[in-house]
This record gives sequence, C-alpha cells and structure tokens, in this order.
Amino acid sequence: MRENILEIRELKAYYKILKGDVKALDGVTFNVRRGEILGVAGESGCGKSTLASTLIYRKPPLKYISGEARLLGQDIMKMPEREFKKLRLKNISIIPQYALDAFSPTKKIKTFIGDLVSEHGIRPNKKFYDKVAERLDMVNLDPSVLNRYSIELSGGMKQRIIMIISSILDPDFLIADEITSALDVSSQRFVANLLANLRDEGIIGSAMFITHDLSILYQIAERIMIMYAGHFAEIGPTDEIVKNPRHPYTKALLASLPQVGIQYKDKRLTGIKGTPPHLLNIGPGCRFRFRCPYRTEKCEETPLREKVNEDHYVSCWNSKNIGSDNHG
Amino acid sequence: MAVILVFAFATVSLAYERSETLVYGGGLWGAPSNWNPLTPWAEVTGTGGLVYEKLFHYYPLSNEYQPWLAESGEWVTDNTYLITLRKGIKWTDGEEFNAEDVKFTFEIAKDNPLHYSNIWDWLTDIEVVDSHKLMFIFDNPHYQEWKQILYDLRIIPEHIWSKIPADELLTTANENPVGTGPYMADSWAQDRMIWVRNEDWWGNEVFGKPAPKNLVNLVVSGNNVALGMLMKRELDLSNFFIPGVPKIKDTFGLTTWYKGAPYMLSENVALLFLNTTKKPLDDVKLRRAMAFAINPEMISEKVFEEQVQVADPTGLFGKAWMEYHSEDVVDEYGFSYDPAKAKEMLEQAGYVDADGDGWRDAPDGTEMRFEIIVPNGWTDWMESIKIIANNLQEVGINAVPGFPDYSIYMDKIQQGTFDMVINNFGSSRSATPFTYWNWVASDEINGEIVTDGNYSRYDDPELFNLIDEFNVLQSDDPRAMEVAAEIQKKLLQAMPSIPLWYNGLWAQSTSQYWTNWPTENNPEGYPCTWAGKWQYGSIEMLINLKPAQ
Amino acid sequence: MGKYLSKKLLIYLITFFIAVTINWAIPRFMPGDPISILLSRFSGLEGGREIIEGQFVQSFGLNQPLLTQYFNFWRSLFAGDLGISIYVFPKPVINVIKEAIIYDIILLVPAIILSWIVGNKLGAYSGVNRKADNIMMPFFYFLTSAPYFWFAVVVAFIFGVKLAFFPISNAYSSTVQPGFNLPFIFDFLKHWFLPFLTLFLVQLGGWAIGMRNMIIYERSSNYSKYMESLGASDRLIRNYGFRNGILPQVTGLAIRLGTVVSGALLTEIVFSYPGLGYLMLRAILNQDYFLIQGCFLFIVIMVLAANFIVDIIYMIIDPRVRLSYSGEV
Amino acid sequence: MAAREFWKRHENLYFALTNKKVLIGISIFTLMILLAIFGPALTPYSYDEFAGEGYLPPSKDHLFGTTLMGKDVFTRTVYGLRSTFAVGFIAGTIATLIGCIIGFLAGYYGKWIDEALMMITNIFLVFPLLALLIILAAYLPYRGIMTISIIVGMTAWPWTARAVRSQTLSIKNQGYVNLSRISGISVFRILREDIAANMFSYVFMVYILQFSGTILAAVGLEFLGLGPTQGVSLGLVMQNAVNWNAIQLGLWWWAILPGLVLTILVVSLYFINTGLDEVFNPRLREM
Repeated sequence: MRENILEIRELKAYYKILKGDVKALDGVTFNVRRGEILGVAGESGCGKSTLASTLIYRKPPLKYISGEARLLGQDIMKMPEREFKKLRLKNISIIPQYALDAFSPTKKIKTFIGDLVSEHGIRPNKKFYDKVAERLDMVNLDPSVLNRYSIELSGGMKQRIIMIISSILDPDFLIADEITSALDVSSQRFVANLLANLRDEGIIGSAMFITHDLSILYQIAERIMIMYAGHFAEIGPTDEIVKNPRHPYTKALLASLPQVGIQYKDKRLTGIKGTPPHLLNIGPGCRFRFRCPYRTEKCEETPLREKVNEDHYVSCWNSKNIGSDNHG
Repeated sequence: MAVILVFAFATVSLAYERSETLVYGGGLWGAPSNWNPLTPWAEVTGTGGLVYEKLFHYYPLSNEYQPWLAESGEWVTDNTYLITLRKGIKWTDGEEFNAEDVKFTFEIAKDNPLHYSNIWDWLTDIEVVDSHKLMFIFDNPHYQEWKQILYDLRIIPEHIWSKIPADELLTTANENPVGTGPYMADSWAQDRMIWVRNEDWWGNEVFGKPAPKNLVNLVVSGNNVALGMLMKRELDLSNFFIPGVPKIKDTFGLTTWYKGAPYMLSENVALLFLNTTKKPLDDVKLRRAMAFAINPEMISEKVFEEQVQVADPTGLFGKAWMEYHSEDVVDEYGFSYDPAKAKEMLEQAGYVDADGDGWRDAPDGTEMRFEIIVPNGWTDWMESIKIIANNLQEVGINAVPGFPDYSIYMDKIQQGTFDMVINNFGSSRSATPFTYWNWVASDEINGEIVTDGNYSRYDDPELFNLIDEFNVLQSDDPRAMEVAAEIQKKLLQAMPSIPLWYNGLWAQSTSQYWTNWPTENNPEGYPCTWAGKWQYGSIEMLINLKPAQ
Repeated sequence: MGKYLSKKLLIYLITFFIAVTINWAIPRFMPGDPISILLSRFSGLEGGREIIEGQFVQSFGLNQPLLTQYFNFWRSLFAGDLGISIYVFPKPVINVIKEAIIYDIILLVPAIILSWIVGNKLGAYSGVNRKADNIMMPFFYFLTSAPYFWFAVVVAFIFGVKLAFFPISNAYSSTVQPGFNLPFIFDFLKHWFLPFLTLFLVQLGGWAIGMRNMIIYERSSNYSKYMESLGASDRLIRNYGFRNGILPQVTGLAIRLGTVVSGALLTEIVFSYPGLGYLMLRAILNQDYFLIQGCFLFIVIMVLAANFIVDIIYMIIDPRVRLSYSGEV
Repeated sequence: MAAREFWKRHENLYFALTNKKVLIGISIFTLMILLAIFGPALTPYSYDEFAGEGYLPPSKDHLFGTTLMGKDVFTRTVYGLRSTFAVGFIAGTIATLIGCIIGFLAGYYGKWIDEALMMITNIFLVFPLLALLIILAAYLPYRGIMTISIIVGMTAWPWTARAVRSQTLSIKNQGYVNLSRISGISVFRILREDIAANMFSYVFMVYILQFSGTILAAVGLEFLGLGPTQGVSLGLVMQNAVNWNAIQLGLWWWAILPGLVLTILVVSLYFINTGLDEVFNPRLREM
C-alpha cells in the first residue's frame, strides 16, 4: 500500500450567505496516494471545484465547517494560514480552472515565476531559470516565452505555462481543476498526458484531476471519485467505476456518455431527468433521490459510506441492488 | 548645494529693506505695462506725479495751489497767462528742464491728436520769454478749464519725445520713463510696480525728501485681498473700498481719514441718471418725485456701513465746489427722502395705478416698468440699486435692478437704451465745479453715442450756455456766483440725474512700518495712490511719513 | 504603438483646431454682436479708441470675407500674435499669458502628481484594510464632492485666518525680491502652499476612491486568487494589484485633467494666485476679450499637452498598448 | 408570502434599500430637496432683504447667521439650493440624454458611426470645459437658469457617452439581443425591450453622477460671476462672501455654510451612486 499524501475525512465546507448556508461540500471522505492521479467527476455544481477551493483557497463566503484534511499527516484545515502558506506550491499546488486568466497582464512570465518562488525563499537565479527552461522544454515551449507578457501568448501556451508554474517546486499534491475544459480536443489530450508525465517524472507526488469529463479520466486516472450535489457518491479504481458502478448517479453519468467522440458542451446530463437540487439550506437525505429511479423511503436519510470492494466505496442505501444488475 | 546657498545669500541683499519701503495698492489693476504720460488712462499710476510732474499741485482740502515745476503763474492780462518755472530742475537723464519742455508739451498736442489737443481751440500761442518764463496767449481763455490743466498736464522732456515718431506717440509703452519727479521706475513684475527714490530730486531741498526709499505698488486683485494684506501688514496703504472696515478698523489697527463715520474723504458723487429721452422719464414731475422716493441714507448705512456720505441735492462737495453752492437754491428746489411726499407728487402728476396691477401707470395710462442697471460684479453698487429699486417700489413705481456685464452697461449708457443707471465716471473732485457740470450736463448729446457725460441726454441749451459761460469767467468774478446758482437751480428743477452719495477716497493704512498718515487731525497730504491724483497731496504724504520705530 | 499614438495625436490636433475655430467664431457669430459692443466700450478713451479700433479692424479683419478672416486668424496665431491686451494695455496677449502660465505649472504639476501618488497609495491601503476603509472613505467622498473654490475658502479660513499659518493671497510677499534666494523661495513656498493644498486634497479623494475600487476589483481577479493559492504574500498580491490598478488611474488622470485645471482656475481666484485662472477672471471683469481668448487657447493647449504626456506614460507602463494588443483609445 | 415574492423578484431593490450608503444618501438628498422646496416658506425673510443686524453668527433667528449687510444666510442658501436643483435636473437630464443617445448609437451600430461619434466624444472629453463655459458665458449678456443649464448640459455628456457605449457593446453581444437582431426586430424595439431594460439601473447611476457633476460645473460658473444674471444661486452666495471679505472678517457662517450644504448634497449623491454600484456589482459588496 502506497503512502497517503492526502487524507480527507468527512470534510464539510459551506458558502455562508445572507440567506443561509449553501452546503456545497457536505461530508466527503477519500485519500490520495503517492504517485496516484485521482479523478474527481460530477456535474457542474456538484462540489468538485468547491472541494478544490476548500483545500487550497478558502475565502468568504466559503467556510470550513468540520471534518479533516491531512496533507502529509498535517491537518490543513486547522492549520494557521501563515503555516499553511509554507506548504503551498511546495507541498500542495493547483492548476486553476481559469488558467488562461491567471496571469497579471503587466508582468512578464519570468517576473511572475520569480516573484512567486521568492515568496518561498527560493532565489530566482540563473540555476533556477535553467530549471524552468528545462521544464518548458518538456512542454515544447521555447525559454524565450519567459520574456513575454501573457497577452502575447496563445491559450494553449498559457495553459502549459501555468502547469509548469504550478508544479515548479515539485509539489507532493497537485489539484488540476478543469484544466481541459477550455481546450480543443488535441490540446486536451496533450495536457492530460502532460499531467501524467509530471507524475511519471516524479515532479509531482500525486494529483487530483477535477473534471466533468469521464472519458479523459478513463485515460489517466488510477481511481475516480464521483460527487453529486456536495455529497460523496462513489470512489474506486477507474476500471471498477466504469465497469461496475454501484451508485445510481455514476451509472446515469456513464450512460449519458456518448459512445463515440466526446460531447461536453452541454454540461447537463441528458440521460437523467431533472436538475440537481438547490443546496441552500438543504436538509438531510440522499441528494440524488429526487432524480433517482431506485429511490426508497430510506433515501430520506443521508446514506452512509460503505465499502463495496477493496478500494471501492459508495454512499447509497441501494448500492447492492444496483451493482448486481450491471454485472455482465 | 553649497553653491546654491552661496548664490542664495549673495542675492539676499537685493531684497528691499521693508522699513524703507512703502507698500500700497488699489490703483494698479494689472501688470505694469505702460508709462506713457500721453495716455494717462493707461499709464501705471504714479507715472504722472512720481515721474512726470505738473506745473502746479492742487490741495483739495484747503483749495490751494502749490507751485510745483512752476514757481508761479498768473493772469497778467485777461488773455495772457505767465508761468515762471523753478530753476535748477533736471530730468533724470541729466538734461536740464526748461521752458522749451513746457512749450513742447503743449505744442505736441497741436500737431498730434492727443487728449488735450482741444486746448488749441482757445489757446493761440506760447511765447518763451526766457529759459524759465513762458507766456500763454489765448483768444478765448477758458479760465476754469485752465485751472485744471495747470495741475493735470504731465510735462514731458522735449529732447526725448521730439524723437518719437508721431504714430508711436500713443502706442509706445515708454518703458524707461524720464521725468523730473521724486521717484524713478525701478523694476516691475506681473504683480507690482517698484519705484525708487530720486535722490537728486529738486524738491528734496524745497519740500523735503520723501521718506520711503522704495515704493512698491502691488496689483491687488480685490478688496478682500487688500483687507487680508492690511491685516498681515503686507500693505501699508490700501485705496480700496473694503466692506467691514468700520467694524474691524480698531481691532486691526487701521487708520482712516476720519476716526468715525464717514471714515473716508469724499472723492466723487454717484448719480442716478434718468433717461430723459424715454417716456415717461421725459416728465420732470416723475423725475423729481423719484428723487424724494430714494433713501440714500439706507444705502450709506447698509451697503457702505456709513463709509460714504449722502450727497447734497446739488451734487457739490469739497471746498472748491462748495464756494459756489447756493443754499437758497437748495432750500427751494432741493429734495430729501420723503416717500409720503413722493407719493403725493406722483398722485398730483397723474401717476396712479390705472389698471389695478399694483403699480402706478403713466398719466396716459401706459404701464411703467423701469430697469436700474449697474455693471455685474460691482458689488457695492449692485446692492445699492437693489435698495433703490425697493424704494421706488414702495411708492408704487415698478423698478427692478439689472446687472448686465460691463460692456452692455456701457453700451446702454452710450446708446441711450437704458432707463436708469448709476454712474460717477466724471464727477471727481477738482478745483472747479465746471468739470462736474461739464460732465453731468455735457452738451455732447447729439452724436451717435454719448460718451462725455449727461447720459440722461437732458437737452437744455440755456443750461449748456450757462456752463460755457462759467468756464470763461474768472473765479473771483461776481457773475460766476450768479451763473453757478443758476446752473444748480436748473439742474434741480429738471432733475435729469439724482445725486445720491459721495463715493469715498477709500484709504486704509497701517502703522507697522510707517506712521504719521494724513488724517482729519493731521491733514497734511492726501492718502491717495490712484492714477492722475498724485498732485492732490500724495507726494506731501510721502514726505511727511515717518518710519515706525 | 504607432497606431495608438497617431490616433491620439489626431484627436488632439482636431481638438486644437476646434478650439481655435471656436475662438474665432464666438465673437463673430454670437447673438448680440459682441464686436460692436466691444468697440463702443472704447469710445470713451480719447486717443486710445482709435488704436483699439484699429486693432479690432485689423485682427478681426472685419472688412474681409469670412474665409479670409479665418485664414488670417490662423496665420497670426502661428506667428504668436494673439492680439494686444486691453486690460494690460498695450502688452501683447501672448506675453501676458506667458508670465501667468508659470504659476499654473508650479501649482498644478506638483498638486496633480503628488495627489495622484498619495491618493493611489491611500486608496490601495483603504482597499485592503477594512478599518482604514471605514474611516477614510467618507472623508474621501467629502473631498471629492467639495467644489474646489469652496474648499479653497475653507482652507483659507482655517489655515490663513484662524490659525494664520499661511498667507491667503498672492504668489509672494510684497517685500521680497523675486529671485533665486532663500527668503524669496521660502516666502514663495508659503504662498504656494494653501492653493497647492486645496488642489492636492480635493483631487486626492477622487484618486483614493478610484484606487480603492480598483484594488478590490483586482483583489478578486483570477491572478490574485492564483497567486494566493500558490502562497504569495498579501504584500506581493497587493503590489501586483496596484500595478494593474494604476493603469485605469492613469487613464483617469487624462480624463480628469480638464476638471483639475478648471478647479485650479477657481482656486487661483480665491487665493489671488496670479496664474491663468486669476488672469482670466481679470480679463472677464475688464472685458478683455483678446485676453480671454488667449487664456482659453492656452488652457486648451496645456490640457492637450498634459494629455499627450499621460498617453506616453500610459504607453510605457501598459504592455498591452505598447505591444498594440489593444486598440482602445 | 406576497412580500417575500416581491423582494425575490426585485432583489436589487431589496439590496438597494438595505444598503447603508444608499439609505444615508437618499435621506440626505431628500432632506435637501425638502429644504429647497419648503425652506423658502419656512424662513420669514426674503433672500435680498435686510433681515437683521449685520455680522450675526448663527442663532435661532438666523440659522446660518447674517451677512455683513444683515441678509439672512439661511434664506439665501435655500433659495440658492432651489436654483442649484433646477440646474442639476435640467443640465443633468440634458447631459444624460445626449450621452445615452450618442453612446448607444456608437455602441449599437459600431463601424464608422462608432469611430466618428467616439472621436467627437474624445474631443469633448479632453476639452477643458470650464474654459469653454467661460468663453460661452462671457459673450452672453443675459443668462437665465435655463441658459446656464443648457450650456453646462451640452458640455458635460462625453464620459456618459463612453460609458453607455461600452455597456451597449457588452449587452449587444449577449445572446438575447443577437437573437432579436437576427429575427429582424426594429432597433427601437430592441432598444426599448432588451437594451434599455438592462441598462436602466446603469443609466440611473449615470444620471446621479451627471446631476452632481453639472451642479458643480454650474456653481463654478456662478462663482466666477457668470451664472444667472438675476436671482440668487449658491455659487453667487459664495462669490458674494468672498467679495465681501467674509473670510477675512471671520464670518465663517457666510463663507462656509452655503458651500457645506452644497458639498453635503453632492456627497449624498455619491453615496447613493456608490451604494447602488455595490448593489449592482456584488464584487464591491464584499468589502
């Protein structure tokens, strides 16, 4: 068993707004292991990006409620910001959803990288920039881009540079938040492979790949976690999830995937009737029950996390029924 | 840095010693730019008086002439005037001053159109008797006008001005004025004119040396600035009308001519001109009724805080003019604030409210509405005409104040399109009431525009003849008294303009640096720095000033 | 880069052209025939009248066709001939203005630059510090709402009359000799201070409010989030935000120059500070139309020149413009 | 509940009315309007009347004291406020209208219309307006509130045009407007139904700023003596105070209070504006 880089236990984080709590992340438990790419999938609004924010960038109105998140054994939820700051970029890092917009328009790339690492006590000297150049080479970029402003770069270039920046200090855990969404198909593959490369080269210790696109995950993730409306739905090895889903939502998600090609423009699941519930002041119970064909009275209670298999967990009162009829 | 400091201290000594400098303001309205004595309306104040001197000075308070460049002057016959000049006077460039210069000054106006060229209508010839004696020969001596010319005309050096081409006489700025006077132009800047004492002035031995080594005449943009500067003792003398002076003069140690009201000497008379070419203002009964309706007392009290005196019905003031003042005429034809009487007069003349709109209408039934105008921005006058309009309204005459811009104001005066207007441009104190009458009842009213006074356009050839007659009478001629009384009577009977109050010789001084200012208890000199008035005693004031300890 | 500048220059040239044309047209086409009113005004001056009339006929070229008048107007303009002042007769208007404009520059340049810098700093601070924000913002709103001349009156009353620390009129004392010497410089600065303070403070509010909003805006931008996620300190993020927030503030400087200059004109009047504003008031009071027009023209030139300088600065600090990635003018 | 439904539908109104800045601003503004409307009725004096002794500091009889001549400063202020409001309403409306029309045309039609209109706008923008106003006013012998309002309004619109243009651009490019355009709906209807509806709040804020901007410009003119040639205005009251030495004589109530009222009025407008800004741009609300 590989070492757990990240251990999440019953993590809850709500958006506190005037009208009440938006329970966007409501009790999620999972681990990320060294050398692993964990895929996180779900519809938009399922809480996957909130998960990313909770882990690395909590700002009002997003508020940590309870649970723990241990990074290399330290609980980063209760850690003072000052100390957590030291972990950023070195131990935990993120490639944000908005990678194309993550540059300050008035700074050269070189200055930007230099300033960021200086904050972690690393002098941006020649040796450092040599390393940066090396990394750039990895992503087929000429070191001259360092002397450019972001406006001079194409979207694909920006995406690659952000990946280099976010991983420049070889973090143990890297969150890749919807990094493929804004790209065309060939770039998507390139970026996904790049993430795998970074892991293979040992530059990053592990990664959490957040996307709504299961087909990409299928290519690079060891394990996949499915979330629904802020709740944990199911986690398991990629093959298990794809071939033997035990949560009705996972099932629906898989069913909605077109067989050939990738169609993600319409984020809504065409295969499932209805829309996800509003999370404002939502009560207990399985959040998928309103759309679930397997709904029972039991579903009025929040389902517990159950072990299905080695490494395969699910939160559904009826998972047993579902698993069986899918075998084959 | 050291270099800068050395340089800085090296130039320090150039600064004027404050204790030897007199700082004043109120007569200079823009950056100094003109020292041409032939264009007195444009010259920097002091050009005439400090640099270019006159034949005589005239002291209005005692009504006496002080021989200046002239040693004496007298009518030797009815039409010859002999002037004897002082000896030993030099122009500041070293040339000697003599009779030729005086002759030149007059004759340049014969050959060129200057503001005093019309003197040659009645002057025939000037004979230089010797280097310091001149004989003026007239065919029709205007005795009264001559009185004024003697102290008004700036004598200029022939050796300089004869070389100036004729077409530049009026346009030259004359930046290096060469005169005979007690001060010389030293330097100037955007906001000041600086004069320096002429140590070789001929008068040093005759009258005494002026006390201030330097005169700094500041361009002070307005009375508020002047007041601030007086409070800070930045100004030694201000010639501004300053609201609030009666209230604070003692607190801030300001000296005015009189300790109490009216604080200031009178300098000119402000009149309300009624346009006699406009119906129904052509009706003398209406005009006279208005004179009784207006309350100048209130204007003096409210607007001027009693810094002005209410005018005599004849408009005359000052020793020279009052010699001709006729009590009898005033008793009979004078007026005073009496709204009841004004109403009665209006009723009798048929000015009643015919249409019931609350305002009196003309006897023929037409509605009356008058506008009283003063230039916009002339704040004291603006307030004054508000009171006048109110006064008239109280007796039922619909009058409103109007504040057009100055150009419109002048335009209306000159074109004769106004109803009523306040003005005082030609009513300044002088040695003879002729100047006043010649302005207030000028006969130059038939041109396209009227510029020489009598804005009412009151046309009375008899009155004009009387004024002309007065001009050619010697002051001691008994006929002069008769003519003068007749003029006053005619003006009061016809009331083309209503004398309201005497604008003051605004002057406030401080005693931080200079003392012994001329006041009612020390009437030596005249605290005035306005252009063209230095001969009234301002030089004497400079001589009498004492540095404060 | 070239495109940006040339487009700007074109606008300035057209503006200048229009300003000159307005200058030419107003006295000719305004209702009420101002020229004849002007002429009549000088009828009282014996001797002077002919000169000024000659000047009018000559400079207005009244007997010529309009188009010729217009071209002549331009010709004399380029010869530096703006006519002769009536109020400071017979000084050429251009000389009168030259002497006054120095004071505007001495007053305006430091006031604009300092208040821009300090205002931006304070605004940036206010944008990140809630406590400071609550205290300072109402004050900034007050400053930016105050009419320049009223604030000048307040400043004059408090510092000039009540506390009597500073003089409230003129550019220097009557008794010092202008020149490069310590007493004069000290005295000059004393007179300069209150009008400067007025311009400085009133503008300050606007800059601070602008910067505060920019900082808040930048703080919530993606790059700030990204930097914070990667452990950048508040200070660094603030610096980045400031650097970007400065850009619209520079543009704002260009937009507000006109207002600031107008404010300076009025402030100069309160303090009788002998710059163009004060000169213009004198010119208005004395109906010196040549001088009014000259002042107007110079104010336009001054504002245009300042705008152009701001444009160049903007070009230097904003790579987007420098690299011609933005056509925004 | 009906009330809740109402607030849900008009969420912005709810936020506006719960925003402290908007509330403070509206309260002060209302107070000023009331003062302008009823003030003249409340005071026993008329603005040019000698209401009492001169030099009186504020008291029960003379809330803002008296001038040097004994005129009631409060009376003058409330009458002046009236004229100020009139100028603000008229000039503000003119400027907003012109700005909106030009900005909309430029933003909606784009191409050369945009180029040309923006050129004009930019020219007006760099023009030192006070100087232009002075030169215009200097040649107008008689000026009423209307004249002043019109010249101020005609020169104050440029920044509004720019702002409205960029708003129009962004709204135009949103789906529903495009849809309307493709379906051949008339420009006027698009303007009314799509764009105007979406820009209403924005234009309202612009109007508030124009209101205060034109007031300040007009007061500046009045202070120069180029305001209305009849009646009383706040700028004139302040000009009088300066000309009659109120500062030097220590009559602070005369020199400062009328301007303070004006400044507070402008501050209240700013408060309303920023408050509304926070309502419409929630990003600023976080602070």
